[in-house]
Amino acid sequence: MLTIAETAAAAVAPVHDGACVMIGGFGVAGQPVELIDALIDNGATDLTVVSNNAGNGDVGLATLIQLGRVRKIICSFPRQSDSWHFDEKYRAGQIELEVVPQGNLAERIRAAGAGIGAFFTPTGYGTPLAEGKEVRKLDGRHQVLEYSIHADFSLTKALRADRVGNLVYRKTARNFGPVMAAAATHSIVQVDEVVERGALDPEAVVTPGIYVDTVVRVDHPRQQDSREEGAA
Amino acid sequence: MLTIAETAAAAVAPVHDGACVMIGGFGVAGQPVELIDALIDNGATDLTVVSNNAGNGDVGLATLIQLGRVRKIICSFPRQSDSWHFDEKYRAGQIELEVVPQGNLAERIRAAGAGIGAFFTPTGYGTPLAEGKEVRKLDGRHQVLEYSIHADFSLTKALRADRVGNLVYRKTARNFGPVMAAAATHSIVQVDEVVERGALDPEAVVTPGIYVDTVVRVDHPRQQDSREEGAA
Amino acid sequence: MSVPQSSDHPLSPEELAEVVARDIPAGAYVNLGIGQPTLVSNYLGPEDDVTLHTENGMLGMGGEAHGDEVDPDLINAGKIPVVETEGCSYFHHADSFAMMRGGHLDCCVLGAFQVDRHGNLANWHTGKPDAIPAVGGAMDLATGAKQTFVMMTLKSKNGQSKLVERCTMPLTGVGCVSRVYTDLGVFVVEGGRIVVRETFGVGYDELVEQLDVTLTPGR
Amino acid sequence: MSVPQSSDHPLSPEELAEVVARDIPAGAYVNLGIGQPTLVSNYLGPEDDVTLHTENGMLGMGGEAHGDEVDPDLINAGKIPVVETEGCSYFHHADSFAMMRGGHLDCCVLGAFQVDRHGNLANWHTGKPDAIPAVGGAMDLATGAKQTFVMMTLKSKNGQSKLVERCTMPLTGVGCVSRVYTDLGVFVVEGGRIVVRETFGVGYDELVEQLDVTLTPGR
Repeated sequence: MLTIAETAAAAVAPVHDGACVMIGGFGVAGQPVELIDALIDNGATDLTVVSNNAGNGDVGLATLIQLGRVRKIICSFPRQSDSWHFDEKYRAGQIELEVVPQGNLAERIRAAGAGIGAFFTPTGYGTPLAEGKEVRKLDGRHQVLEYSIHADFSLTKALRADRVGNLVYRKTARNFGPVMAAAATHSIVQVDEVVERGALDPEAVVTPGIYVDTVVRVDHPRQQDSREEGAA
Repeated sequence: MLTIAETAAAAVAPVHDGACVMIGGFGVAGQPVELIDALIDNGATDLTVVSNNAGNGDVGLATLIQLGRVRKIICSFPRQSDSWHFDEKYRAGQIELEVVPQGNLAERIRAAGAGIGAFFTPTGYGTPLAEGKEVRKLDGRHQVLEYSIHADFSLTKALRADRVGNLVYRKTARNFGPVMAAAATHSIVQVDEVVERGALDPEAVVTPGIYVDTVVRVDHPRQQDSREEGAA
Repeated sequence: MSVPQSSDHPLSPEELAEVVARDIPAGAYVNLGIGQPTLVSNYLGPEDDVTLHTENGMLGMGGEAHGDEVDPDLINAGKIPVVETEGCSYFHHADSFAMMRGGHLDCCVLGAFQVDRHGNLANWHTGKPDAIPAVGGAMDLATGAKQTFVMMTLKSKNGQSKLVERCTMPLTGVGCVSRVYTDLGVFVVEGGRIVVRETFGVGYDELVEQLDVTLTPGR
Repeated sequence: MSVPQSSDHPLSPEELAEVVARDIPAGAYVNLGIGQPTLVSNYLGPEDDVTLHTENGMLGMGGEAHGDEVDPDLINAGKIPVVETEGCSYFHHADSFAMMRGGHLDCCVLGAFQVDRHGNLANWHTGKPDAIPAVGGAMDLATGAKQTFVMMTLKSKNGQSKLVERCTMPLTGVGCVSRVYTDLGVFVVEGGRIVVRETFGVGYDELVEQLDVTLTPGR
């Protein structure tokens, strides 16, 4: 049943030490900045983070890593020009890294929400990222076995929620939001606006409310410019 | 590149003997009645049909089966009170049947469109429908390996297409449409209306045009009441 | 450890549906199977805030449509025309089953031919050699929901118990059933035992005598 | 079997982008990788009816946004603000990669560190022991599209050929590259051979001498 939290702090209060936390966003688009800030304040440590990147500059996820609160990160593109906090921890052996092709990452997250334990897919075959993994030839192609990625919590951002938790997103800020909300036991979503039940077109709902546990309205969400370059 | 066909007959003209054809619809909702009728007239035989049901009464898919044009059917619910043509062919050993749990059917079709060769899922474990299949314990549950289902053609129905093939559906008539369009090499869609490029809200497009090969407008589509009962 | 007899008569399907409805927690997401389980929706009020899922692609399904409300594009899994509720949403078949299979539904209510003390369910196939198999969404439902409730008459038409030591008919799902609601009583399936929670129109001892399956008295 | 020299000078990135653009069939769905491949979009006109995909969830992506058009919620895979085109659509990351991985894109154009005569591609990792690995969508793109074109300078900064007998850097994809567009020529990779289609600013024989990889003259 949906909880509409009063503050971002209240929304992330259940996140506990040792939790696996998915964090939405691709670049600045869809990044739940206020929820990440609240997670920094929350104090939970020994976290496993699933996110496309490993943080930029001195803000958000980068800060969480700098503070030593992230034990492991599962992502597709950790290394960027301003990922210095991650780089430092990684080179010091203080953070575990699992690099996953972006499509495998998205699909493994989707699988967790959809009751798929593992799947065979061609991406990564013959590359270092498939080393040691099971391979099978299907439909005439070599395919690699990839496992679902569940999380205890997901922090994502949407444009609008109604009172039963249905969500719509905005443009490319949709990115990982829908699959992460479905893959987490407890999904936490920041939205620009909460509207009445029935105010969203049922044909255009992207994330049905069943996937949403906590919604918090953030009035003037910030967009944290990450100044990334050459990053996918 | 999208073809907008003048008639249902022209739309299904490429369907050839021996083809695997997916047919959308769940009950009357989303059933591409005019495309199926055109397929009957088209004459293609030795077909493999992938559909939720195996036809009802003396119309549509039931007729196709009655005419002996279907070699094999892959579906979740073949047997209904008025599936007499299928029943007769099946008991006479004149049609091959693969019964698939409805969720596995939908997911196997989705997998074909998504570049997934096979996946593990709990549905069906320990039942006759998983006999002889590979089983693995994942996430603490026994899961069965299921393979993707590709098709040469799909016949589905949508509410509206724009000039680049983007589709929106109507209510529960959406059902198998989006996954079948993506799983077929050549997808053929009947729509009530074709609108201009830009007339559909990009946030609400359900099937992006990349999945659509042929669209045909059917002015006053019929809804073939199938009088089914107790059927899922 | 005495089992309450909650009614002086066996429950009608409607009465039983009300019992099931009372056991569904407020705010739950629920799928009601075709047939008898559909009746449960008649006893769920707005105050229960229960959201119904139909596997053909809708969350927030309303009641049966009548008259002008009937829309052939808006049907439930039993292919009966239904109506929308405020806050409903539509999605395609794979997304709909992903919702079910991913364990997001709190509960589904299904009919059954047999349930055994291991929670195994048989409800899709009589096992007769000439029967044409047809499974629909039964296996996905049985396996996917967080809890699977069965709603059925306790005995078959020829008087045999449908609660059994071990299912003889082809299974729908393994160890999936947690509760069984019948005209003669409510049963909790746990740890390989069938615990009788309450009886209707029959005493516990009498029920034990009538059935050829081991029962355990519950609280 | 003489290889045409199509230009008297090595092509600039812009000139090369135009050559690539001419080879993309009308009506195609295309993903342009980050960096040099992005330039290709400047040479695709409305008459080409090419639809651009960006893996962060959009089909029908337009050009770079300027001034008031800039919207932080509308970016491409390189995180550059872009604009919409008429008929565009949005979808989530898994659906977007499903589109790519399911073989629905006609073509993707990628940069590369190395390509070998088996069509193997290395473009994500230099293989240096201290490099932090970061792959992004490169492997999905290389493997998913119906055709993978590579666009790169033929030689690395220290003058070594990036077309090689066998990739020495960690692979991105196996046997996935079908064509290689470089400042010095266009190469077709087929059947374990590198066929030279045309050269720019250098003759075929001279090119053969410069490169430490077996070339085959094309039509």
